[in-house]
Amino acid sequence: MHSSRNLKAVAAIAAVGALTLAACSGTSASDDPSSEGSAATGDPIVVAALSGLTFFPEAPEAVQAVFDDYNAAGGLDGRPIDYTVYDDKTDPAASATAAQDALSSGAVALVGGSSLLDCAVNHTTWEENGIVSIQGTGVDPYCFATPNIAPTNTGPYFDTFATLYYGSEELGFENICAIMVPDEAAAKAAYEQAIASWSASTGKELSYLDTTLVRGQASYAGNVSSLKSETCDALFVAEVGDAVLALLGEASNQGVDLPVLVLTSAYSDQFAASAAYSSDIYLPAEWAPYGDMTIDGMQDWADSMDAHGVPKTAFSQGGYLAAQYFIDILESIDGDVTRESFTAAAKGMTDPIDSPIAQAPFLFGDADFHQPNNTAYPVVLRAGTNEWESLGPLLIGDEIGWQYSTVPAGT
Amino acid sequence: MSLVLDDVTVRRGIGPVISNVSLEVEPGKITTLVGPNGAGKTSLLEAISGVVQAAGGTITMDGTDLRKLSRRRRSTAGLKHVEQGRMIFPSLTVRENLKLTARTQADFEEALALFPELEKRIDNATVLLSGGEQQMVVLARAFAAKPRYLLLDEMSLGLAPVVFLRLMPIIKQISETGVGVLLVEQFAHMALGVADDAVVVTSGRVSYQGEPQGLLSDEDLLKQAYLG
Amino acid sequence: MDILGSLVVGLSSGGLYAAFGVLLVLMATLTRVINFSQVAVGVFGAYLSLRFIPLDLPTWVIILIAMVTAAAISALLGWIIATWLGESSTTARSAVTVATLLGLISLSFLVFGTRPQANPPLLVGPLFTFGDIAVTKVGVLMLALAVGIAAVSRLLLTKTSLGVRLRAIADRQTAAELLGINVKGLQLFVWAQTGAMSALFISIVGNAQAGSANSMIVLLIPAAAAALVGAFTNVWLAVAGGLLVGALQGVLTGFPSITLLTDWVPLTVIVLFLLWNQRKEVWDVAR
Amino acid sequence: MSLADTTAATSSRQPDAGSPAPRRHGPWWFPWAVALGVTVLATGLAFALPDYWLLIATSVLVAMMSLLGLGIVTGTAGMIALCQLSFAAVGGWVMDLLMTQTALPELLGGAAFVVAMLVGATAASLLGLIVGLPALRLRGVNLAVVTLGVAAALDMTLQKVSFPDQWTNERVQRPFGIPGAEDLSGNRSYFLFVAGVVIIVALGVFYLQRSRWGAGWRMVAFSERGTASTGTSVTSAKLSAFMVSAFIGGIAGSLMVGQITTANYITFQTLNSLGLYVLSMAVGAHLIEMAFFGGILFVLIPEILKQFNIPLEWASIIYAVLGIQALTTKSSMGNDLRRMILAWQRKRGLNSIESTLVSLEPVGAPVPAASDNVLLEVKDLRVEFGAVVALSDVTMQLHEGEILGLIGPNGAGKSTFVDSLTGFLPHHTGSVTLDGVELDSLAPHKIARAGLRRTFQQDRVPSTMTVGAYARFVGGKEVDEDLIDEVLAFFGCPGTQAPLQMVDVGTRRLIEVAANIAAGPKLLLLDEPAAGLSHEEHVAFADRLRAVPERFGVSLLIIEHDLDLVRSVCSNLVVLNFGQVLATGRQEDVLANPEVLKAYMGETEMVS
Repeated sequence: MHSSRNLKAVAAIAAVGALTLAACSGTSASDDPSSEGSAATGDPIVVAALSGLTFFPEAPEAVQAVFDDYNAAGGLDGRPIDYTVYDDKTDPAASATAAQDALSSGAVALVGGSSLLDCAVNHTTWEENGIVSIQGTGVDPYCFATPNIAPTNTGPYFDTFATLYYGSEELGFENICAIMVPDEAAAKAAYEQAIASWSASTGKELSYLDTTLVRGQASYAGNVSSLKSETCDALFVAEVGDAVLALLGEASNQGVDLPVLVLTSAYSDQFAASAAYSSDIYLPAEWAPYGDMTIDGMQDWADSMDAHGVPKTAFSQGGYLAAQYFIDILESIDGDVTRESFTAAAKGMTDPIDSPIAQAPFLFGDADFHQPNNTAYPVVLRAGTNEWESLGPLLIGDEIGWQYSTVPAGT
Repeated sequence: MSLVLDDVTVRRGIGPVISNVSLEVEPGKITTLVGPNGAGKTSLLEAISGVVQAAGGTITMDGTDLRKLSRRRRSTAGLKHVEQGRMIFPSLTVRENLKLTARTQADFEEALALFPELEKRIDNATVLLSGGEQQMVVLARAFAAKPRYLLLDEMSLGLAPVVFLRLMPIIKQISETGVGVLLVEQFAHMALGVADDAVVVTSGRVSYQGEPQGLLSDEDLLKQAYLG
Repeated sequence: MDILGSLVVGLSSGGLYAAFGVLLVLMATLTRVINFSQVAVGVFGAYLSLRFIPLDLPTWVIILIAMVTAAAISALLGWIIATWLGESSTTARSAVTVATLLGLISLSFLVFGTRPQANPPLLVGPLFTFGDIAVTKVGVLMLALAVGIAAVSRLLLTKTSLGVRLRAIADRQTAAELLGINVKGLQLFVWAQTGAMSALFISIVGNAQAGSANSMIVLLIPAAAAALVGAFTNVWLAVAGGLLVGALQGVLTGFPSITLLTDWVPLTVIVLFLLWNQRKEVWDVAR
Repeated sequence: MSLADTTAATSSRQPDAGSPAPRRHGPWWFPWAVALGVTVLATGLAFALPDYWLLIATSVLVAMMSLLGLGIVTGTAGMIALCQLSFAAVGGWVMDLLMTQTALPELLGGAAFVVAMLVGATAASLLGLIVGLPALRLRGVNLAVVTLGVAAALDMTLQKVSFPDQWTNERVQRPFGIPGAEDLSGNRSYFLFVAGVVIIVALGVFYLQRSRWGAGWRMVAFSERGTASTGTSVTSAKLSAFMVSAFIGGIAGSLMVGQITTANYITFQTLNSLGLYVLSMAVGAHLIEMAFFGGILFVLIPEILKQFNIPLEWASIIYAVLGIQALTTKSSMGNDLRRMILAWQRKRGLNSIESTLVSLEPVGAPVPAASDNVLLEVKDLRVEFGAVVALSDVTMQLHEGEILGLIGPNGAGKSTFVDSLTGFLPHHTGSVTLDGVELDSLAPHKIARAGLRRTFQQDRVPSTMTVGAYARFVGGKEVDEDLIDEVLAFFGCPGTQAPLQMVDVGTRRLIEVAANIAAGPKLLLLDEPAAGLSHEEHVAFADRLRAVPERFGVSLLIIEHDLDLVRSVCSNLVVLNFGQVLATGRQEDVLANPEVLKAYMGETEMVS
């Protein structure tokens, strides 16, 4: 058992008033000398990430997998990448502290982070300290609206746009009713902008919008019952997986069987296995569907994940891509690898990195905001099944009228 | 074969309330314990039944070391403590109170036979009974368990003497079935009247031990013991 | 929405609150504990049982595993409280369950992760509908369970010798112990029973209401509110309280303009009800 | 205070004349010296700590602040409060609003943060008041359920409204121009600012704990009846605990927001409040140094786990285990520590605390005579418990200046009589007037304020206070400190500095009597005051009691079993039997009444 050992450690260290404890040092990625003769052993290149480890462990795990392979193959001219993930506990204070921790570790960049609030809390810190972040999965609106952060994923706001677009244009739903959790003011504004963008593109309006949801609601009975008196032919739900399940459970109980449009956060095997809903559930995958090995690059990703025991999910796709992009930019640097030189290389990028997995080329560049990925691949969970099915075709934001939002906040 | 206390000390808070008390309760006999209020009589009974832990000395019941047993084990071993203040279970009926301890129907009927007046109230919640009836329930309930030793604490508390007088012969009757009774009482004369042995405790120590007649005939001794 | 309609909506989730409310009342009266872990043990047991689904066991075996697990955790908690806090105040005894709630939530994150649990509900769909109003199967079953448990416990408490002993303990614990009643054993029995019932409830509602460890707190609050309506002593008022909380929640979502007040209304109503119901001055100890 | 001091103070017949004033608060400079030391230490740390550990240290201080507030409700006043971070959220929210949505920063410049923080804390204390209001009726653990409901409801409200900085995407300005979180030099200054606030609040808590309010909280935790009987409303004691706790929580919330300069509901989630509560139980957060230690644990345990790459959820599990351990052993780290220190002091002989009552020279006052003025008039008092009539038609009088004895066999209704007189049994019929004032419908604390006080059979003296703090609390706001010293000395009680934890139960009851006399009621009811005293102490106690009406102007009603005591102090007696007045009159007459002896002893033969 870990616990007793931990307790002893805690007791011992706390007892001596451990503020004097040596400054923190992240555990370095262990090199694996047994794999290949040319394993990197030089001066490590320090890379960090902030992540709500409890909620999204796979993204940083996938990054680590890529870096392990890279180091085993010799790293950057013999220099290995030393990768540390800082848990932000999905808590703003912890996130701010973790940001300082990451900075003081001497990281040249942040790669594959996945946190619910890291961008909102720390984007000014990144700007102030001249470091860039290739976010694995960005969630809060600041991930898509600030100069030093470029996520590999599309984010919930484009997702909202894409899933509504697919619903109204491809599936032909005329009366989409929406239930969403607004979270914070900034996120609420971003969702509203996404819906406005959809209206501008398609000329359609939501038939009904319920934004009274909160995280961790005890019951959705009232929300579902209010919905029932509205005219709807599809239901859009903006919530995380477990809440979507609970809401759909309540909907089933009250005899609602509308087709459902959800966001990519529901895109997992667990969700598919747990859903017991009597109509189809559609969502826009942020990358190539994780089960589809026919797409270029997917087999490499799957092999890498399997070799390192990382679950093959959408989140590990994001982490994998972030690491790949990082290495690409890293290798483009002439001269010393430092925070400054990496940031300069990222911001100075002119040629996008092609990625079939992301289905959109990645470009950091010197913009005020970054949303390199604006594609969605529609998938569906058919009623009575428990496996996601790829639908396609690929939706590309620029082609279907997606309007980027630059200022996330403001009501 | 008896309930033997040897050199028992009981502490409450910081100081001892019972110091080095030794006494013996024999089966079929009534030992009456008198003494002024605050002398520690109740604490002594509680130490025997395990409500409090004795700080020193030995307590044995028919050779079994009671101090090693939990209060429930002491009870199931045949020691029943009837606490001060009519510890009825208010929500239980008279029948339920007796059934709580009676293992057989015969035990139940035998206990009820002690107080035939309870029969007409058998299905009433005990909280609705008069004080005297409640005390009868408590005594009958203890008897229904077929105890070997019975500790009775201030049965007379809040009862009219005439009611208490009604209880005395019953206690005698119970002891005659072979039960050893340790009776703590403030109504000294009545209690000593049925006693086989008498013990006086003052300020936590035994100040008299012997024949109840000896105590009854010595008014000064009794008054001293009684009024402190 | 009309009164009947809102009551029906309230039934949908209120049945579950009522059922947990009844458990909380039984715990409070029979073991002198306001059990803040009541929902948590059920959720934990139900989640653990999901691990056995790959073995292709029949559903009832899975539920049985959930119930046994929850009963064991609950009994362990009861044992800790009975052993070290046997004579302590209700407050001190209940405080331990706050700590266990915290521990169970964290443990659940560690053991089961935070993804939605593959916890399919046992019952799905409406029992019958009229117009837009649907009477849900799960709501009716939960209400039936709440009433059933209230009624069965009442029967058990009045008609069986076990029940008489339980009531005796509830009345006067020390006196019961002095009569040789196995106080600790019987209290553990109550703990185990309510734990098992919690797991049963969670298995029935599945992830329709308990999709993540968060539900350990999220469901506890309306259930505790329901029990509070019964002042932690009256099971029937707790059933009514559960339906009241469910109905208020349901009805208030129909008024988006007061969305900020919605979350406060049930709490306020209950506190006001209690202030009225307990208007007699009560002192902390008898004397 | 040493034994020598105690004896010096108590052996004097007239302690007010010339005896040195005993120390009351310990050295006055002690808290200030500690504060100064901590300030120096904090300044040193601010410059010595690496950047990262500086942030950690700031978090420790902020967590400490939350625990300090929580400790007042949970540790001092003994309630379960599960919404401490709700108070923090309200404080932080209001501060955030003022700082980002109003002109306050322009108006006040660098001081705006401090002003906004205080306004926020005041708003939080208003929420504390509202949360505490159910305490009017809901006692014990029911209140915990309400606090949990508040935490959950506020959680949801915060999600809906967001923190104001998010409305306009603006950061909160730190105080006095300290740069924001992104700038490392800013963190250094902000740490110092937080340390300053914590020191000020800790000093405030230190003095509050020693004030009347603090004493009230301790009393409430120990016994609600005991509190009411001192003339302090139980409700206001609880409300003030909640309000102060919420105020400090509100400051903690502002400091949290200032630390990251933006805020989010997640920081203030219910789960985190549960964690804080459990931790406060584990460490004993009512003690200031323990709140600090708790702050260290709250931040450091996750830090250590991080170093070992152990999931942070283990931190909550560790808190839970520590909490259960503390709760099941009915102690906390802080209490264990204090106990160890006291035991060590006792071993060194620094704390030998016992009553010196018997060594006092007898006063030799006669049994006081009653005046003609009727002080207490009881008419047809009747109390029923269900079907049982506990008191029926009790009518009696007590005259000013006398010591009246109320006697009767066990269970005669004496304690019921005292309870109904002092307001603890509001459902009686009949009338009670004290000096012409009707007492029947008054709450216990109002009756105490009207001049009718009581002591209890059971120990109602909380062991968590010093003798002086207790006596000052019982004595009331206007009590004269010299009078307290005088009365304590008069009854041979330990000095005001002695911790009650070190005082035996018998002496505690003497202190209870002395403190109630110092409070200067018109009439004091003593419920079996001599129980637990030795024979010698009885005699000395009786000697002192006889002098009380004359010397302190307090009439006495004594409920006592011990007839020796009654004989030696009472001029008149009232005998109760089966809830009725059996006899009343002069002591000699009553005791000679055969009916009385018969009732008292159950036998007529006893008359001799």
